[in-house]
Amino acid sequence: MFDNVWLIPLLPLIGFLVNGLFGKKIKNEAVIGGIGTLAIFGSFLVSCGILIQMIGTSPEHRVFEKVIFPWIHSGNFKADMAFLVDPLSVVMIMVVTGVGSLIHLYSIGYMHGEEGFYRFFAYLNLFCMSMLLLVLGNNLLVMFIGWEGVGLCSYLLIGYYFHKKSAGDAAKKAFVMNRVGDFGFLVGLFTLYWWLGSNQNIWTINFMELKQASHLLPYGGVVTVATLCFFVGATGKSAQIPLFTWLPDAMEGPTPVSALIHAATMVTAGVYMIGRMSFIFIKSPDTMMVIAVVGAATAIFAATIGTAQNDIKRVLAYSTVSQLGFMFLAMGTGAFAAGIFHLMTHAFFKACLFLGSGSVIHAMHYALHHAHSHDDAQDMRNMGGLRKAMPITFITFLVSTIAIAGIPGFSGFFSKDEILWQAFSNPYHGGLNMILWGIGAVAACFTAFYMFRLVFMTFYGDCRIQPKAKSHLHESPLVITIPLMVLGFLAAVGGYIGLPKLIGELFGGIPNYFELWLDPVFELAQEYGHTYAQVGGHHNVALEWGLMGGSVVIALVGITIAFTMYIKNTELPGKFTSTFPALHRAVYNKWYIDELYDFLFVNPCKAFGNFLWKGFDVLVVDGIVNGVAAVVKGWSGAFRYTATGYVHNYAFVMAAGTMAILGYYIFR
Amino acid sequence: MELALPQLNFMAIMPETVLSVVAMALLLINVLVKGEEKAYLGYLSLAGLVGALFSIPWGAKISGFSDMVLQDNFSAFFTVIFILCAGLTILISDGYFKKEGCNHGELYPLILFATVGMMFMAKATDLMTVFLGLEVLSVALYILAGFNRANTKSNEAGLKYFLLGAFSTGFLLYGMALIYGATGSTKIVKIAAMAAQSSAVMNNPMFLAGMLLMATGFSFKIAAAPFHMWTPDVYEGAPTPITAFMSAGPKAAGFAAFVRVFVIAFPTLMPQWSELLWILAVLTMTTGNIIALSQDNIKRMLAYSSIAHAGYALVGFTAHNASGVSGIMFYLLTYTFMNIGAFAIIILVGKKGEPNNNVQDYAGFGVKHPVLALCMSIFLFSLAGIPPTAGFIGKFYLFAGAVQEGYIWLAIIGVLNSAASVYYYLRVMVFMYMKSPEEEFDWVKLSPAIMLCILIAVAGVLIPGIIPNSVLNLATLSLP
Amino acid sequence: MDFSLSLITFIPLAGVLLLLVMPRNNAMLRGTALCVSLVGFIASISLICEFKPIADYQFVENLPWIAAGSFQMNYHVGIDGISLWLVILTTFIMPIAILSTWTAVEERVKEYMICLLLLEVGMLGAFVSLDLFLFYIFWELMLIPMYFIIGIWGGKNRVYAAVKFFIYTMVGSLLMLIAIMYIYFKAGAGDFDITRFYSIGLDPASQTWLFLAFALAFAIKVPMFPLHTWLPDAHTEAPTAGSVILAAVLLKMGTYGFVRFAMPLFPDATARFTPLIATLAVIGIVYASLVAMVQEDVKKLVAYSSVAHLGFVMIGLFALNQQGIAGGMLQMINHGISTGALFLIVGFIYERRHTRLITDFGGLSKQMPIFATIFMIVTFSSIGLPGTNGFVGEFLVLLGGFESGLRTWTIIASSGVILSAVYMLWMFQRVMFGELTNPKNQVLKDLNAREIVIMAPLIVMIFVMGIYPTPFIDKMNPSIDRLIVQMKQKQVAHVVAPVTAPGRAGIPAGYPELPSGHPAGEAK
Amino acid sequence: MITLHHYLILSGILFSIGALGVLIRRNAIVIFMCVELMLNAVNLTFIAFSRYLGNIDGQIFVFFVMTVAAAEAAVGLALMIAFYKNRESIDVEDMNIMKL
Amino acid sequence: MPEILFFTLVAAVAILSSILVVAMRNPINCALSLIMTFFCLATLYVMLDAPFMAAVQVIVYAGAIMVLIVFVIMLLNMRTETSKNYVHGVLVSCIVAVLTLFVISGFLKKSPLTGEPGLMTTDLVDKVGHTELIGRAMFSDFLLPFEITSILLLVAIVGSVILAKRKL
Repeated sequence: MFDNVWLIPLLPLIGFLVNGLFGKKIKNEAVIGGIGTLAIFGSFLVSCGILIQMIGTSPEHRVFEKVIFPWIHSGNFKADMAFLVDPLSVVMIMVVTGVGSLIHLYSIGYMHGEEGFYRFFAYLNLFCMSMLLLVLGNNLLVMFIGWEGVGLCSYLLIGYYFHKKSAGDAAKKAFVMNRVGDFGFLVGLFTLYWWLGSNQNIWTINFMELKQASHLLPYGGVVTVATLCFFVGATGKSAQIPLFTWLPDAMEGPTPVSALIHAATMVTAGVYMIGRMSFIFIKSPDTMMVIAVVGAATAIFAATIGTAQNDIKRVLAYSTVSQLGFMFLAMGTGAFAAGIFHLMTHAFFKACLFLGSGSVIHAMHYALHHAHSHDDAQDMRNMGGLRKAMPITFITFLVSTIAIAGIPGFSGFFSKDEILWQAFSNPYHGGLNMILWGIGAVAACFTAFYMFRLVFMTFYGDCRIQPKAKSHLHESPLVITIPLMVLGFLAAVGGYIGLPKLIGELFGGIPNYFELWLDPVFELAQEYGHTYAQVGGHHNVALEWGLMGGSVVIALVGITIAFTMYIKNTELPGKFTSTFPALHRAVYNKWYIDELYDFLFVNPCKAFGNFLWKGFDVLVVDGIVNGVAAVVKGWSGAFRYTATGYVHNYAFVMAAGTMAILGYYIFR
Repeated sequence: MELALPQLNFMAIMPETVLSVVAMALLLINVLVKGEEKAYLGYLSLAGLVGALFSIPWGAKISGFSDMVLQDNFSAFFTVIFILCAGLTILISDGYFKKEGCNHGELYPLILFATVGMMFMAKATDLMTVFLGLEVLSVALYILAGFNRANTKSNEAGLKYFLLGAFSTGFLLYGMALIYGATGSTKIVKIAAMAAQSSAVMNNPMFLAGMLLMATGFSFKIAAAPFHMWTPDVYEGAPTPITAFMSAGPKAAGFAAFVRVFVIAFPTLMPQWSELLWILAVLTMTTGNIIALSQDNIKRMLAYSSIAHAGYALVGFTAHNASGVSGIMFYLLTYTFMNIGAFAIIILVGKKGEPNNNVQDYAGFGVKHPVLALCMSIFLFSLAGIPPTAGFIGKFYLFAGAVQEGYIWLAIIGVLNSAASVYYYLRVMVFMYMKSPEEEFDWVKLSPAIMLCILIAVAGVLIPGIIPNSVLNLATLSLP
Repeated sequence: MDFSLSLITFIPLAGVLLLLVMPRNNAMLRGTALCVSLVGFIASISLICEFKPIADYQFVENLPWIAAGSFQMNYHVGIDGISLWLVILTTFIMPIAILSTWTAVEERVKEYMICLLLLEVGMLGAFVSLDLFLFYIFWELMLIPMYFIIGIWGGKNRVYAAVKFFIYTMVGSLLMLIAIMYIYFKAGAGDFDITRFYSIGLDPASQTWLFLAFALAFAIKVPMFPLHTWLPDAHTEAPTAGSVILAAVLLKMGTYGFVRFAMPLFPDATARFTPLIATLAVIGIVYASLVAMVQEDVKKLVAYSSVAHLGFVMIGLFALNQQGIAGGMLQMINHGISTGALFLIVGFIYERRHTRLITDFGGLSKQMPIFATIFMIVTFSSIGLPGTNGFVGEFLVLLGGFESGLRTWTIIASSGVILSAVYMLWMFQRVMFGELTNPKNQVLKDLNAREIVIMAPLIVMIFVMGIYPTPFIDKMNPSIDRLIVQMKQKQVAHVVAPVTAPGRAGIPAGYPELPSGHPAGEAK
Repeated sequence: MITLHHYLILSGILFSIGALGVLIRRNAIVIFMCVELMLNAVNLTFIAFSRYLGNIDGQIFVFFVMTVAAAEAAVGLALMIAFYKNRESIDVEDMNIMKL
Repeated sequence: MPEILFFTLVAAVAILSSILVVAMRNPINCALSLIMTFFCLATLYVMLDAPFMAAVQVIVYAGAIMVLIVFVIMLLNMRTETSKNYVHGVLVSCIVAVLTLFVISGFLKKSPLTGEPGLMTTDLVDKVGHTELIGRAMFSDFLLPFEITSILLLVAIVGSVILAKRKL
């Protein structure tokens, strides 16, 4: 089965080509959707096959490389189109193809009747292909194709409603910010390649070769530079501070896109990348710290913004940013497996949440449309009490919300708790650990709060929809609800494959399968880490239990506050707003980060560009060119007056010239 | 006392003899030919030119008339240039002078006599022959410039040329006198020998001054700055075929005499005249090109351009090595083709009295007469020195000669000038091709003669531009 | 002797002669020109097939041409891996260019086609010449038809642009001519064969001047930063085919000149001027990107983007290692394809709307989906998205630059990948996205069959080169190796210090110094 | 004793005066006469050299110069007449249709 | 001594009359002054042992050429140049002329006679006769220039006819 790994990206590619080239002719939505969905579902099946085969092989042999064709060979630089199958990539392909298939299926219903239906599926398939390349690539360059490919698809899909200016803006912003990250990625790649090559004569960007050569890398120094650059790449792709602002805007895309790209898969690419190169990242304690701090900061920062948003998708978007922050916190504290674990669970529940919100929006849109209302179908202030009209959506949504809030028993709890615990206990950052944990915990509290705020505003309370539209509200069709149900289920139980050791021991020593599974991948990184950080300094069972309990309490506190504010005492939010207007405004406007960026980068760039063009290029550079021409022409105009037309003038010049020559040579 | 005739060697002046005889015969025949049929005189003179061409004894070194002349390849090469120049001029003359209403039969003998003068200049090995050849040429040219005597411009051109020419003759003669005084001879070989033998001659200021004064005299003839001032006025005013003739032939003759006299008679003063020529070359190129930039009258523009070209040729002369001098020869030959070709087109475009010789009058010529415009473009590109035309090869040799001798800056100034010159050549093409036509150009009538001229000129520009080997080799073999 | 190169070079000339005698029947003229260019392309394909991936020059023809006085010029042509692809690029672009103005040029079609074919002769000749003099002839020969193409069939300000183009290029190339003469005399008696010039050891001082003269000519053509202002004018005013050829091939003359002549002839000077060139290239990248960003005219924007792209090429070439030069070479071809395609695209909409102002458009995607798709692919190719051709070249350039002494420059240059996305996407958004408000745009027709046929090969190439660049790189590698070896051998003094290893001193204080052994190994 | 230099200086003076005349006079005929003066100065130089060198060539040269002067006079005066016919003047300051 | 006095006198007259050529307002007066100069020069030629040249000077120059000039002056009927005799910028021209004089005399003063001495001594001239010497030279060594001169004169004749004949 390993040998067939090439099928995994190929199938979506075929889907893309078929839909992209012939979709317009096919017209039949079922066929188009079917092709798209089957393509990715085929990949899913292959992935399953690989997973099964891998389970069957011994952990040491769970690495498989497959070269498809040589890509760029130039001198000592060699990058093949080649795939790497190892436990980490298997996890990723499972998530991508699995969640992807569901979202494809969902899209058939959601995108029904949209203009450019085929286009959507083509893009979606293209995205899946890119994402699969990203996770399967056996070298940095193939990863980079995927890396930029997903960026492209993200661009295309965000700009799906291209006639809306906001969509175009958002798409462009997403791509450009990703490009900033890609710039970092490239520089990181160059640094690594160059350093290893010129110092150790190992010219490679192949992950496995890098892994073998990683012991030659120093701790810190150049590795810090390289990894920081890579991390810049990760912040771009995974919407971390400072490059996070594109993700909320990316909600301009259709909701399945948000679910697939901006929640489940693409945005986690940064996390995956760090995981993939954990053995390098760990060699730079400074980078690890930066990652952890940025992750934590993003987690809390986005969470605060999420509390004040009214657009249902934007809340989820900030939630995503925040959750990604958690993942980075995990990576930064050396909890690689936990990070990946959270990545997976997050894919489940966040995809479910997005799809649920999509279902809601779908219904709202339908209803509002039929009521000829121009209310915003995504604004939670226009919703309320939807749980009756949309039970399945509601339940799945709720399950996912509970999962994300970190209520024990649901997937989010296991992963998030693991992260928080490791942030607290892992030895890499000394005293900072406590702070990181604290921030994470507060962010978790906020998460619970805004997620339940969302649920309460949307599904509970009074129905704020116009009465006329109300009657048109109904549950979404099966094609939409089936994915919801599957994802809801996964959100609920998906966490059990990664039971914390502590809990596993309660149930008779069930190991943390997930960590075990990824162990071969992260083993080396841990070893490197332990060379400079003492293990188990804080390890304390009681403490772990305590912290676990604490995080549950924190989640509950968040939920309670949300309950208080949005169910029990609905005036509270208003009061709160009027008490701290500045704070609310700031939070509501995302801390004015977009404005800050405009002020700091965008506007100066445009102004500078304008200056360079009109003030420098045209005036100075071209001015010199034209100036020279003008001077020559000017001289020409002046000199032509030497030809006065008078013979005696001419004779004078001749005589004077002769005398000058004679005088010069005779008397010099 | 016996009158001892020296070895005469008529072979040495064979082409001149042929041409003189034909010219004199034409003067007689002219009486018999009616006004409309003067073209026959042209054909006859062409025949004479062809005869002269075939009477050139190639490869021989014949000195005759007590070393007054030397028939060698150098003079043969230049003779070819003069004959071509005269022939092409005659081809474009008939139509023009008919249009202007002054197709007097004397035109052809005068052109032939001028050619004879040039030939003598090219083969002169005695200052006296140089002087007399130059005067035959000049006097004929004064007449030709003022040939269209009903036209004030032509009058003015003739008179101006005459006054300034006579003035410059004074300087040239004075120089010759001083050389004579310093060396006791007017034979260039003797002059060189004297200078080489005796340091007294070499150190005599008179010798140096004579050389310099002769240089100014020749500079006038080849229109080198600052002795170029007559050129634009005379070129503009003279009848166009004569302008074509003047810009190519006499310039070549001037260079022929200049080069031969200076290279053979004054090798000892080489540092001085080389330096002088350096300065003259720079001045000439720059003045010519700069002023040409702002000219509207195309004849005047080509006059300045011809000044500039004299400057380029002076670059080769400054170097006066094999590449440089053969470059001069090649360049002057091809310059004859391109310049007369260009003037042929100007003649075609010109109306009676030449009221429309401005660049602006060429607007849309390329649309109405694509073939003629193409030819004009070829000539102009060649003048600008752009491959694959002969103008480029010529310039290459000239500048390469300079580079070879280490005159890098001279070559650089030369090419920069060349780049600037592109502007005004392109300007003509801008009007021909890139402006919409305002006139129908229905007066443009192609006669077989002018067609032949243009055809020869195009061939003479393109063939040496693409396969310059034979011409270049000939030039190399013909070094003085 | 194999005359295939001459054949390919002069097929268009035969076409010119054919066109000259044909009647003024536009359809016939166009068809003939297209056929001729296609024949040329097909003939050039045979070069790829027969080209052996070795360092030597192949298909060499060396015939005496001019031998007079102290000079000996030969008709010496041949190609190696460096020029092979540029030749192919030229023959590949020509039919496309001819097709592109099928309907746009209605006046003086005969002259137009003749100009195009003559231009092809010049370009091919310049790429295949192994004799400096011959090269110079072709190099200048290109100017003439291009001048006419811009000047006659161009836009409003065409005369200014054409003259500026001509004289600007001329100034540089004439100084190069002087330098050519100088080298020739330095080399002693012989011919103008570049391989002969490669082996003469010039002293560093004269190398400096000669390099400057060559570099000026080539830098103007590239164009490099302060010498670029002719380009926006020329591009904007030229008809579509002119812009396409200008961007696709003519600019490559400059970079090709560097890699074929300026660098191997003057290795010391190259080393000495590498920082300067790299600085200018980097300035070019950033500067042109910023200027491109604020352009209001689509064509001007693309023109400035060319400056930026060629900046990458220059960085790559002067990195002077396998990756850099290969990247530079690839980037040349890529730029030819993608920027050529961009100009075609601009041409399409210009033909429809007779405006190129970005503000006149908006929302075209809705009206012209095929156009939108193609435009998008090309845009992303221009941005250098992996999977498209633009990426491979750009990546190798940056990689090569990073490996060489130009690290700092490369890092700054890398920011070009961000800026290119900014200006291209912003333009794309403003043209293609948004509401279709302008009523004139609401009646636009999508691409017709001819236009799709024009774009199809370009699109195919964008992907082929992006996904499978190996054959391209493989064929050029031996030649690049030879070039590098040749230069390194001759470089006496490196001004740019060789890569210095930072060593292991990068570990921050406070962490224990570690043995370099594999920690895992020690643990076991 | 009259030396060569007496003659040479005299001819130099005459040459300069002739040149001055060319430069400052307006009448074309007078200008031409001044040119003749210059030529005569040269002639004097030639003959002086010839005498002091004992070489006849210089005198022959003078002979030819005179012939040339005659020929130039004929042609020049004819040109002036033609010009006068058209313009009713032979003032050189009127000869400026063509300039710049 | 008397020789030098005579020379000085003739030279002074020559210079004076040549200045008059430049200075006189009436072209006829100029012409007459010029003729005066020519006579002075002829005198000097005699002093230089070149009687034949002196004769030719008088006959050809003063006789033929100057008569032609005077004739043309009469023909064109320009008795006086009415208001302006001189062109603009006389002063600068004078400076150049003075400079010319200065330069010429500057190098002439320093120039010895370095030419190869010939055989034509005063004795020979006295013995053979100047005219015969000239004639022999002219028709032997200088035959070609002589012939060219004939062409020149022919050209001049044709040209004068072409340019000045009333009707062609």
